[in-house]
Amino acid sequence: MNRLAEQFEQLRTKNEGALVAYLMAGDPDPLRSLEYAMAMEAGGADVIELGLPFSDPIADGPTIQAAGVRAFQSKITMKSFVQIITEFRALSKTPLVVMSYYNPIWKMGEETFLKQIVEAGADGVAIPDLPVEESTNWLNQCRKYHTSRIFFVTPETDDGRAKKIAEQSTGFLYLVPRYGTTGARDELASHTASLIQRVRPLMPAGLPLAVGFGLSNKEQVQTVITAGADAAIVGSALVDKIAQGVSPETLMLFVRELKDGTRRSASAAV
Amino acid sequence: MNRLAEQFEQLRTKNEGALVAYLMAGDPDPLRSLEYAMAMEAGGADVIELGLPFSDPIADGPTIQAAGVRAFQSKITMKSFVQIITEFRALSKTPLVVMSYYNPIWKMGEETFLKQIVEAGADGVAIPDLPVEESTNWLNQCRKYHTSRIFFVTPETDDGRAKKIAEQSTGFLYLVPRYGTTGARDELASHTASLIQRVRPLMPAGLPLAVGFGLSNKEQVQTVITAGADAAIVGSALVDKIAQGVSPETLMLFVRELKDGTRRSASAAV
Amino acid sequence: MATRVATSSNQLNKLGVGKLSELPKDGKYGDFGGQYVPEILIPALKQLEAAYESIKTDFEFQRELKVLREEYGGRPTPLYFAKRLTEYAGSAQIYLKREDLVHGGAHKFNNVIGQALLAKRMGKQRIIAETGAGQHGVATAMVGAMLGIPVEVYMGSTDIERQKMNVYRMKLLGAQVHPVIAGSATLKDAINEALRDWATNVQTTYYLIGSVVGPHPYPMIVRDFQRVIGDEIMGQTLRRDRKLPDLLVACVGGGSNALGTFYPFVNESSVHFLGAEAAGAASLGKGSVGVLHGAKTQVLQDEWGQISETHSISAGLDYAAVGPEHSLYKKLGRGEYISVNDEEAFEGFRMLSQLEGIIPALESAHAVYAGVQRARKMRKDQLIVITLSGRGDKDLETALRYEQARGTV
Amino acid sequence: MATRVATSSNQLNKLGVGKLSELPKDGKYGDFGGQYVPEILIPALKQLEAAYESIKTDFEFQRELKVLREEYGGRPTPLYFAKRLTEYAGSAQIYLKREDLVHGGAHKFNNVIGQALLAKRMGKQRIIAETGAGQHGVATAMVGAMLGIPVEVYMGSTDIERQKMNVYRMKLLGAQVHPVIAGSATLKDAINEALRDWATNVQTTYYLIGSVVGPHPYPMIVRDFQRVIGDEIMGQTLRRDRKLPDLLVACVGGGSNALGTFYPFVNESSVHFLGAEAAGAASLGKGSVGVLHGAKTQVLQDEWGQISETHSISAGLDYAAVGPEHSLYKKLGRGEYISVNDEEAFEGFRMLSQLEGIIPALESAHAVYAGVQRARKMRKDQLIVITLSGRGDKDLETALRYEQARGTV
Ligand SMILES: Cc1ncc(COP(=O)(O)O)c(C=O)c1O
Ligand SMILES: Cc1ncc(COP(=O)(O)O)c(C=O)c1O
Repeated sequence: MNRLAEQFEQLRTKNEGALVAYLMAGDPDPLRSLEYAMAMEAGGADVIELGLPFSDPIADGPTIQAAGVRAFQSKITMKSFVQIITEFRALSKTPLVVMSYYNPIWKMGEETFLKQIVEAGADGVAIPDLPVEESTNWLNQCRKYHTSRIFFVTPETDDGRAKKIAEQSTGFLYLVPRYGTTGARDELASHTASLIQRVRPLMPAGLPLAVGFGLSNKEQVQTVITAGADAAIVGSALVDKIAQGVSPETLMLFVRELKDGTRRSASAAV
Repeated sequence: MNRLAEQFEQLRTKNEGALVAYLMAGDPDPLRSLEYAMAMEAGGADVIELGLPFSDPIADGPTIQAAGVRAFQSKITMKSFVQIITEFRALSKTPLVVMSYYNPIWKMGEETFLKQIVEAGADGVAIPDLPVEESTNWLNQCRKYHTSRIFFVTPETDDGRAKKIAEQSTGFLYLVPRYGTTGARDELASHTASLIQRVRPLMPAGLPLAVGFGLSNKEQVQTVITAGADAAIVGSALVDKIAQGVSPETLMLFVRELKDGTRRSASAAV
Repeated sequence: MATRVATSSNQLNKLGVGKLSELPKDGKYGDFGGQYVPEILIPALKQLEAAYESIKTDFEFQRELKVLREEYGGRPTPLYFAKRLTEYAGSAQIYLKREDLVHGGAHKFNNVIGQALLAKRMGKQRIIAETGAGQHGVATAMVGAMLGIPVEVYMGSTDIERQKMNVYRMKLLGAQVHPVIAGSATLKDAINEALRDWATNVQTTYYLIGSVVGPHPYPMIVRDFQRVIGDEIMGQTLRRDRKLPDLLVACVGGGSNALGTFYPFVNESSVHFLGAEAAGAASLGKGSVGVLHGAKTQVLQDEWGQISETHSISAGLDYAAVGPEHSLYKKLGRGEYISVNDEEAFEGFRMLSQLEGIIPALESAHAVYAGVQRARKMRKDQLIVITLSGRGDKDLETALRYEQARGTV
Repeated sequence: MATRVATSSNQLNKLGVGKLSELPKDGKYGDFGGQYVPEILIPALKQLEAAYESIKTDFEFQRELKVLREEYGGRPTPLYFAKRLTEYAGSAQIYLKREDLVHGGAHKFNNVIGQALLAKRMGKQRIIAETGAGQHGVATAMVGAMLGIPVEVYMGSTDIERQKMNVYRMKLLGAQVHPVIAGSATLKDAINEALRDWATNVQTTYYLIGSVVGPHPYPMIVRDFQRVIGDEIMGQTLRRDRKLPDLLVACVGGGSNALGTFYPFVNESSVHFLGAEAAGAASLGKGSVGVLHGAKTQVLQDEWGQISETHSISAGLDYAAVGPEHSLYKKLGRGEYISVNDEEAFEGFRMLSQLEGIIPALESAHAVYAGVQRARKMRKDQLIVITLSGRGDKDLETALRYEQARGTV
């Protein structure tokens, strides 16, 4: 059992949802992004999602696009990306998932890429522009390297397809409750709960369901967890703070607050 | 017999060619153009050719175009044009020919126009854009007002046509020895003499032949007269002087020099 | 509307002609037309007329013309049913004759290709042309390049300044562009200068006039080369609707696209003609009979016969005279001519862009506006054809400046 | 040259397809193509594919398309024998396929009209598009106006600055233009942004892609709508010369005009294909296999798979990837692809202007240059067709600046 599965298992026993915290590797530079990742972990993030910057991030909104630009300005390379993971893993046992567009992976070779990041300490990979249909080889590699392969389900995905996607997924299933790209929003799509209810029965038993895209505060995290998700993913809201240049400590406090939203017992008290 | 015919008759007895001197009415203003006309007469011009400015002088080169622009700037009107003729006639018996594009004449009415200028003292009219084919009514008016109707013949005009044109002409026939528009040139088209020889036999006996377009100095005047023309017409070279703002006296001296070129006896001495 | 075609045969008989379609007679359209040019050009005009008569029945010439029109020029141009424009006008059916799709972007090509082939046939070594907005100059430069005949274009220096891109187009096509600084330094002056050049080089040079203006035989030649517009419309409407159009609409600068549209229908008294002039250059609407550039015709002039300066947002309509045949149509009531001002033309420009996705030349926009206004007064079963003489790409800068000045963009 | 078409049936069999013409299979062209897009768009792509399959055999749809292509778009476009260009090149006979005469000034229309009708059929209320130079945006805005469907266009802010007139054209046609400031603020980024918009509004919105790029079924749809170019060429050359061309030449940006030209001939092994890429954006010549904008194809990228910024004098070729079907043609040797640099393209631009009186789009000028070079190596009895994808009016300012910088004007 890998770190991701262990983590979800533990949280389940604690009756807590997971907080998945996203940040862009190299934003604002490799060293500081590592510091921010550690701050997230210290703040209580249950999973770190580490973005690999890409020149053409079609699934991302302006916030994460801008983080990618900052990362490129810091001259991040594949080598320093892997190094961030290595350093993180040396300091922490918290599961780490890589979020990358497909082209850098393809370019390096799926296996080479996977081998490097897994050896560095990554536990899973989510590829926003690689649907299951294009993933035959990728799935094999993930199996070979015992890495979680995280796919996406959206409101547009019909039941048959959602089932198929869920069956290919390990680690967790990434449920995008709304249309569009990443980015913090104030309202949470009202249909999130019913979407969770629709998708849950299609999933293999034991596969955690994470909801992401657009969560920006504790209340939203709480809503999502209350609605039945196993995890809430927060990205742009955290990247926003990093863009503002907050200290790792400030970021840590914010993560801590978000994490509060994942406690089911606590949520009942609100 | 009108003034033009008389003048050519007298010159013939003196074995002289005629000098026809052109200027634009109203250049640089009505009063001064009258002074210049008088200076030309005093300098020995045998015929004054007075241009009526026109907005679109297609047969004229830059020099005379510019004279027209100056005349318009002096706000010349049809009334002041007629007045210049009246004043000139009050002071001189030298024949005066009007040079005008057709549209101002048409606009006013051929008869009205002719009546006014004839009453003011003009002796003939040359219209560069009115070929004989379009002249039926015009010819009748000219007959009615005993005014010379001056037509043009060019190197392109074949014998048949030249004959027809000459037959319609009175006062003199205007021979254009070269292609193009008015304007002073240094060389004189070499074929001028042969052109004169070709055209002369086609003309009714007694109709004077005037050569114009491009004559700019005494030598050219002389060449033309020697070649058998009855008159040399100088336009742009005189307008050039006026454009330079020379005094009437200076213009007079220049005309005098040109006039020298018309004396057949003198020409032999050169 | 039916009262508009009031050309009684009496009136025509008085003119001594049986049918309007048989004009010109002796170079004249009734009282209009003629050859008011310096004597030096008269023989050249006669030579041109003779050459033109000879190619009219020359199989080889006509075939070459047809092939080039089709394969180089893109003819026939479509007749397009403007559904949304028709709905917007709300009554008669509006069709557009798509001269905007012709090579070079305007009907000008139809004439230029014909005359340039004629020039070649006559053995001329050089073609000169005048241009206002540059459209005729560009068309001439294009065809000159294609046939390998050197082209020189006279253009007022004011227009050169206003139409930089067309100047560059001509140069790119290998033509020489001569700036004309005389007068108002616009089209009228460019024509003057071209006439002067022609007078100087008449033996070697073909003067390629761009509209149904100038001395005979030009108005006839240009009309005959442009009648392909109307001929095609006739075939297209008959094939499509089994009837002739009720109304033909075209803009009138010199009048070539309008005459090309109207002329084939001139004996069809059920077909009404509507010409749209620019209000600031409405020779037919506000002019009087005069002589300009070799022809007697309606001219904008002052009381002394000096030619007026004109203004129009569309350079191609910015001309103080009009083809003599239009003067006759107007006099006889065979054609109706109305003025469209800059603002209305711009409305036509926007209307067609937004309703049909076709940006018309500002010239053509005058016809669009006039056609839509008229459509409203007609019946739903009636058929209008508006000739779209050209496309608007050349006018974008002008239009943008116009909108900026009005604060609408 | 005959050795160029080395597509052995062995190679094809290995790909598991009988004939190239039957691709795509499962959304793939051999190894290329596919649907590398966010999950949210997958259902929309499937819906699009289904809708597209249904209109392929829908009589009414196909008739409407044909009528609009002809009467609105000006099809068929001529095949023009370029006599002087042929003489200049001195060997094989050069014909030009005149897509420059299509409404809007480029082949882009062929595709846009088809997809816009499809969008209407699918009941979409809104069309979005990306544009680089503005040509595809303008074509989309035109057709949107004509059909009465609102159009919004994404365009890099750098391109907006460079192509002011096309921006104004789009606005005039009633389209909204959204500036994209991300990345290099050019075409690639505009596509990114359009994809994001589509992901957000996928239920109501049709994303109208402008070339044979993007996820399946776009490369197929665009190819099918553009194949009218090659279909017409086939009919025209057969009718005229009773034989097929020996060589087809087209420029390759995304590759739609080239594929539209080539595809109908793909099973005719005697017909050679030559694609001309911009040297500064030669995805086929200098790229490697990658994934961009939803498809696996040849991409210009760095060693880490980051997409490169490209440069070309012609905005329409200034794109880091190419249609997947071209990647396959190149891999199999079915098509030959060469690089033409800015200077050479400009030579093609001038050449065609001065010899034929046709100012080509700078994109098309790449094909002209490549075609003339190749013609020299061929026999006099051989036949080349160069597809002139568009006219050069849109490029005059660029060309003028280029000449000014080099001091040639
Ligand atoms: C597009 C267009 N339409 C109309 C005209 C006016 O000319 P005509 O009245 O001779 O058709 C021009 C002249 O340049 C033009 O370019
Ligand atoms: C005239 C023209 N040609 C070619 C292209 C390149 O596109 P494609 O390769 O898809 O034909 C463009 C793109 O804008 C264009 O405008």
